[in-house]
Amino acid sequence: MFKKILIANRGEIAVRVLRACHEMGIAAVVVYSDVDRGALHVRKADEAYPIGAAAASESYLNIHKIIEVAARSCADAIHPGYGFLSENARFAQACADAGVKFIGPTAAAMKAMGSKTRARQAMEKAGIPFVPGTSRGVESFAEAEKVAAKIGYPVMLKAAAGGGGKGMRLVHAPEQLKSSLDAARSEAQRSFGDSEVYIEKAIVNPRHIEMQVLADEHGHTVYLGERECSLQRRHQKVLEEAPSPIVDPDMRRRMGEVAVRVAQAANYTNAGTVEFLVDERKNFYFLEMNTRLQVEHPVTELITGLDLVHLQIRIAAGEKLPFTQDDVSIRGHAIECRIYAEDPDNNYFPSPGKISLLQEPSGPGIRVDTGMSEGWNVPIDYDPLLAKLIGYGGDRDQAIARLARALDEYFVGGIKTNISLFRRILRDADFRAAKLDTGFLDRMLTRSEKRPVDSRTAEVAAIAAGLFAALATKSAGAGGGDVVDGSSAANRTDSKWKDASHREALR
Amino acid sequence: MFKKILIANRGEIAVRVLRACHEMGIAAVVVYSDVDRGALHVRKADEAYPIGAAAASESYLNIHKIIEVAARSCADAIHPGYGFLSENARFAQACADAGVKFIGPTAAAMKAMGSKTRARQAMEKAGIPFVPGTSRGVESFAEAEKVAAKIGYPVMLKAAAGGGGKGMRLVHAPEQLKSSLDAARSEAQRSFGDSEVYIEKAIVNPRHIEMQVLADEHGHTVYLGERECSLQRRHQKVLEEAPSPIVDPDMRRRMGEVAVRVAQAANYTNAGTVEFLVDERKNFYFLEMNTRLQVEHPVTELITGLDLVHLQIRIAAGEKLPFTQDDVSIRGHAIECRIYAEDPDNNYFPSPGKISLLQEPSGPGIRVDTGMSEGWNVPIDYDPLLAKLIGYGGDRDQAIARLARALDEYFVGGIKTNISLFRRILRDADFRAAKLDTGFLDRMLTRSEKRPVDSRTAEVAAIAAGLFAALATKSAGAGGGDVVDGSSAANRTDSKWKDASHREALR
Amino acid sequence: MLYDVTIDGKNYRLELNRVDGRWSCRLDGHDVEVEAVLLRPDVLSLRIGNVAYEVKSERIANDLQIWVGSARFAVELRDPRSLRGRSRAADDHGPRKITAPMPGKVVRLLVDEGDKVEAGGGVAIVEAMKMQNEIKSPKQGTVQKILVGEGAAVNAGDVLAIVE
Amino acid sequence: MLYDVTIDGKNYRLELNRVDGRWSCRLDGHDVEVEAVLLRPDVLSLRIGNVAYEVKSERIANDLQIWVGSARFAVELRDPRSLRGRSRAADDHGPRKITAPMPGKVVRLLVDEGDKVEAGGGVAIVEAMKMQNEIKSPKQGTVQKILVGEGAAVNAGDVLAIVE
Repeated sequence: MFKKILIANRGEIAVRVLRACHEMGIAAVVVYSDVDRGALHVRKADEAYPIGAAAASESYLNIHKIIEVAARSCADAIHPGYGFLSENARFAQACADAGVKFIGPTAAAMKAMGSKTRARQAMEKAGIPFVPGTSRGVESFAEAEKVAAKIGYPVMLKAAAGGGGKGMRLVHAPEQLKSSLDAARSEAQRSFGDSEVYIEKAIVNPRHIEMQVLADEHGHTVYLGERECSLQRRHQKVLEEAPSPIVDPDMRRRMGEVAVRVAQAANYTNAGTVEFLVDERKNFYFLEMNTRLQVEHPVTELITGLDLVHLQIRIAAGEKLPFTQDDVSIRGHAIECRIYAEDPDNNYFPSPGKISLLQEPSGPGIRVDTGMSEGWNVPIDYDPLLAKLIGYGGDRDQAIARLARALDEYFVGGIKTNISLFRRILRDADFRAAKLDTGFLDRMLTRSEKRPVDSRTAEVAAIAAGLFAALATKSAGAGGGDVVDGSSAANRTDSKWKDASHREALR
Repeated sequence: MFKKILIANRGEIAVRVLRACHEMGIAAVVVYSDVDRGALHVRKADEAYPIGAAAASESYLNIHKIIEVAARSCADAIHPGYGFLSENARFAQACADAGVKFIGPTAAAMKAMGSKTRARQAMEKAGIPFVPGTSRGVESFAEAEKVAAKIGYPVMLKAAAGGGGKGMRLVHAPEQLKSSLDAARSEAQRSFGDSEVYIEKAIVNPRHIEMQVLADEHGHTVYLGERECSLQRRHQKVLEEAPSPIVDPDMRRRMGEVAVRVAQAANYTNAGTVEFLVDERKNFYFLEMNTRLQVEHPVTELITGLDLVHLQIRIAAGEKLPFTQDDVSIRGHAIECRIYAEDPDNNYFPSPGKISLLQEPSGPGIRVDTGMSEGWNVPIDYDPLLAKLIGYGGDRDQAIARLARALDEYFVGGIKTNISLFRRILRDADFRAAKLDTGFLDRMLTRSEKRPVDSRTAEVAAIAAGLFAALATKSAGAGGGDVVDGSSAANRTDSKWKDASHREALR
Repeated sequence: MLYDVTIDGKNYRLELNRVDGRWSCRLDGHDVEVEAVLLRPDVLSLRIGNVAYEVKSERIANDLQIWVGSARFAVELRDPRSLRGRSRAADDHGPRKITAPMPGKVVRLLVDEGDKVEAGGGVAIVEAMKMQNEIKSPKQGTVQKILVGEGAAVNAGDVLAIVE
Repeated sequence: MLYDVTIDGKNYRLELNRVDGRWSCRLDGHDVEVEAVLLRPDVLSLRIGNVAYEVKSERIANDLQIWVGSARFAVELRDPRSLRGRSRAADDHGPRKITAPMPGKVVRLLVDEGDKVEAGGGVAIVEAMKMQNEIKSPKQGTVQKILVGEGAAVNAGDVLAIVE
C-alpha cells in the first residue's frame, strides 16, 4: 500500500480524498494556490506545498509544479480528484514517467474516451447502443442533410471535442440545418480549437442516467448501480440521486452490463462513469464515459455501502477488487444537493466572500462533504461548489424528508448560497413524483414562485433586528448566553400574540 | 398521524426526536429547566415551555408539569426519550389518563418488566433461558446457602429492584456468603427502599449483548439484530457496536426469536431491548428488558437502514409495521462512541462549563447525534453525555478507521471530554481483535499507557503558543485570515527542521 | 430604545426597554411577550409566547439580513432620533449606478457611453468563480458613463456604469 | 517578542520578530521556518517547513492548553522581561490547597480538621453531572483546615481543604 499520497486538487474533493488517506493510514500531501492558504484541505493536511498564483493555469493545472511537489515530498501516488487535471492524459502520462502512481485510468484509456467521435467508433465495434447518428464528424453540408433526413428531425449537432454545452445546436427542421451547422462549427473551433461536429437524433426531454463502474488491474470489472442526474441548470448538475426512480432491477442489470462492456473495450481501470441518455420509453443510449471520480459519487456509496475512494486507492495499489458483482447490492435511496456559492435571488450570480457563521446539519441519514469552514474567505477564482449535502433514507420519501430537515439546519452566513433552491426543489410536486428530465429545473425556475409573505414571521424578524442592535449596544462583543428575558411582560401581552402561538407552531 | 409531539427530555436525544418530528412534518414541543434555556433542543423547537428549576425532580421528572404543558400546547403525543420518565409506568399511565399518546409500551408492559424477579418469573413460564439461580428473593441465609451450593460458586447477589450496580455482590466462596448477603440487602434497602435480593450463577467476564425488538399494536413483533455493549466503565456503557463480532446468523436468529418471545409474553408494544449475558461458550441468558429507546439505537439504524424513532412514532400512531422479519437485513458494521464531558486525565471527573470552540467531524460513514453547540454552557445538573459519534463501514475495520479519523477531527474547546479515551480504545490490540467483555475497559485503564512524549510536537506547541500571544497583541480580536507568514526565512532555516518535514509527515 | 424597522417595504416602530433587568417590547404600539437568549454574536434564540424561533443575522455587502428559521428578510434598521437616517433606495427617475454584485473581472463591456439600453439589457460581463455573469441595467435609458475597462478587477459594490 | 514557554517541565526560549511584514522565529537559538494563518481566534494553521499542523488553543480554569492535531499540551507562557513571572507549582513541602476540579455540590466530607490523610486518600465527595466524585489529597499530612460544609455548592478551583 502507498505511504503517502499527493492530492492534486482543492475544495471538498481534496478534503474527501484526504479523509480516505487518513482512514487508510496514508499521509496526505496537498498543494495550494496563493488564495487557498486558509482552505480546509490545507488545515487538515500532513504536508502542504504552495504552488503559485490563484489562476488555475499557474497552480492546480500546472503539471510541472505538481510533479515537482510529488518528487519533493516523496509521494507514492497522486489522486487528481475531479476537474482540473483529472481527465488530462498528459498528466497521467507525466505521473507514469515520474514513477508516481496516478490514481485513475491509464493515459491510453483516457485518450480513447477523450474524443466523443473516437469513443463512439470504438464502442460501436463493441456493440454498445448509441443515439442514432454519425460516429464521425460530418464532412459537408450535403452529408449532414442526408444523415439528418435518415435519422429524422429533431437532430442534435455536437462538437466532437465538446463539453459543457459548447458547440451544441438543436435542429428542429431541415431549413435550420445550414445555419446551425455553421454556428456549431465555428463555436467548436473557438472553444476547443477543433471544428469537428457530428449529428445525433435529438432525444426530447431525456433523462440523464449514469452507471458507476470499477475495474481493477487484474481484469475484473463491476458496476455499482446508476445515478439519476437529470436535474441540471446551464448544463451543470445540481442534484443527483441513486437509484434512479425509473430504473428497475432488470434495466439496471442491462445498463450495468453495457457499462462494463464499455469499460472493458477501453481496457479501463479504476473508477469510471458511463453516461447514458434515456428516452421516454426507457431506451438508453451511450453518451460518453467520464474517466474520473464523479462529484456525485457519495450517493452510490450510500446505497451500496462501499467507499469508492478507498477502492480507488486499493485498485491503484494493485489490489484485486475485494468483491464480485454478485456481492453488490443496493439498499435505500440517496440524494445529493450541491451547495454552491451563488445567489438564487439574483440570477445565480456567484457569491464569494467571508463566511461569518457556519452551522452544518448532522444526525440520522445526513452526510456533509465540505470544503468550507467558519471564518474562511471563499475565493473568486474557482468554481462555486462549497459542499455537498447528501441525504439517505430507507426509501426516496424518507431521503427527501431528511434532506428537507437538514436544509433547514444548514446556515452559511456572510455569503449567498443556493440552499433555498433545494428547499424549493424538494417541495415541488413533480420532483416528489420523480417526474424528472433535463428540462425540469429550467421549467421550475421560470414558474415564479409566489409564496405568501408571512407577515407574522416578518414581525419576528423586525423584533429580532432590534434585539441584535440593542444587545450590541448593551454589551459589545458579549458573546453567548446573554439573556434578554421579557417573560415578566406576560400579563401585558396582547392577545393577538397569544393566538399566534398555536397557529404558528405548525410550520 | 400526530400533528404535534411533546418531547419530555433534553440533550442529544431531545434533538434526535425533534429531527424525526420535523422529518415527518410534525411540530415539536420541548420543555426545559432554568439552566437549559440556551440548549440546542430549545433552539430547534417549534414551541418551548419552561418547567422549573435545574434539579430534575423539579422539571424533567415532574409528571404533573409535563402533562400540563402537553395540555396547554395541544400535543397529541409525548416522546420520553431515554432516562428521566421513559420507564416510569406512572407517567405512561398519566399520559393515558390525560388522553395524550405515550410513545412507548403500555404502563402494564413496563410494570411487568420493572421488577427483575417478577420479570424472571413471567419469562421462565415462557421458556426463556436464564442464568441459573432463584427467580425470587431468597428468604433466609440458609436458603441462600442451599441455592449457591446447588448452582456452584462463584455466584452473584442482585437486588430485585436494582440497577447501576447497587445492591450487587460477587461471591467467590461459601465463607463470604453471609457478609455479602447482609451487605447487598442493606445497600438494596438504602438505594431502592426494597431489600429483596436474589442469587444467580456468576458469569465471569461475560459479554453484554442486547437485541432490539419492535412491536406494533396489531400483534406483529420483529427483531432488528443485536448490539455488543461490553465496553463499560462503572457499569456505564461507553462504546457500543452492531453487529456483535461473535454473533453469527444462526445465533442472531436464536437470540432474536427469544427476544420476540420475551416481548410477546409481556404484550410489549413499540421499541424495546432485550439484554443478554453471553458466556465464553456463547451461551446466552436473559438479563432484563429495557422498555425504552436505547442511547445506542443508532448503530442498529445504520446496519439495518431503518429509522427507529420514525417507526416508534408510526407504531404509536396505530400504524402496522411496514415490513416483516424477512425484510430485515444487516449490512456493514457500526460503532458508537459516547462523548462525555469528563476528564480522562483526572479520574473521569465531570467537566461542565462553556464550550469556547466546537469542530464536529463529518464526511463518509460519520453520523453525529449531538446536544451541544459552540457558546453553550454545559450545566452541572445532568448526566455528562454531550453527543454520540457513530461510525459506519463496510466491515468492522473500516468502521474503526473512519471513527479514528473522525475523532481526530472532533474538537470541543473550553471543557474536558473523553474523546482521547476513544482514540486509545480504537488503537488497543484486543479491541481490534474484538476480544471484548465487560471487564475490558477496567483492565485497559489500569495499564497506564506510556506513549513516548513527542518532543517535536511539543516544540510546535511552544511556537504556536507564542504565535497566539503575538497575534493577540498585534491585532486584538482580528479574527480569521490573519496571515503570519515567515516563508522568507526559508534560507536561514536550520537543517534539523528540514529533516523533520519528512520524518514527521507520516504521523 | 426606539427603532424604525423596514422589511419588504413595510415599516415597523419597535420599542425595547430594559425594565427590572428584563426587556419589554412594543411593536407598532402592541405589547409583545418576548424572551430571548443571544447564543453567539449572530444567533438569537427567541420565544414569543411559547413559540420558539432561531434567528440569525448576517451582513452581505452592508445589507443586514435576518433569518427567522429558514426565511430570510432584508432589514433596514434606523434610530428615528438619530439625524443620520438612511437614504431610501432611489426610484426609477434620475441617474442609476450599475454596480458589480460580486468581486470578479470585467471580461466584456456590452455598451458604449451614449448607447441606449432597455431595462434588463446587458451592460457588462463579469467573470467570477468560472462563470460569466451578465450585469443588466435596472432601467431603460442612456449610458451616461462607463467607469471600468475590459479586464479590470472589480469588488462587490464597485460602480461599473451610470445609466441616465 | 520574547517568550519563555514551559511544556511538561521543559523550558523553551521563543523569539518572534516582525521583519519586512513577516515573522521570523527562533526557538532556543535555532531559526525555524514557520508560516501560519490564524483561521479563527483559537485556531491556527501552521506550516513548519512543509509539514502542516492545525493548532487549537483553549483555556480551562485559567490553564492554557495547546492542541497540535489531537495531542494536547498544558502550556505556561511568560514574557521574561515582565516582572510578573508566574509562580511555579508548589512542591510537596508546606501546606497544599485541595481544590474542587469542577463545579458541583459537596455531598460528604470524609475527614475532619486534625485528621491524618495519606497521599491519594479521600477528602470530600463532590457531586456533579449525576456522578459522585471523590476528591483526593495530593500528599500525606494533616488536615489543617476545612473550608466548606456538606451541602455547599462549589465552583471549579474553590479551595475545599488545606493539608499540611
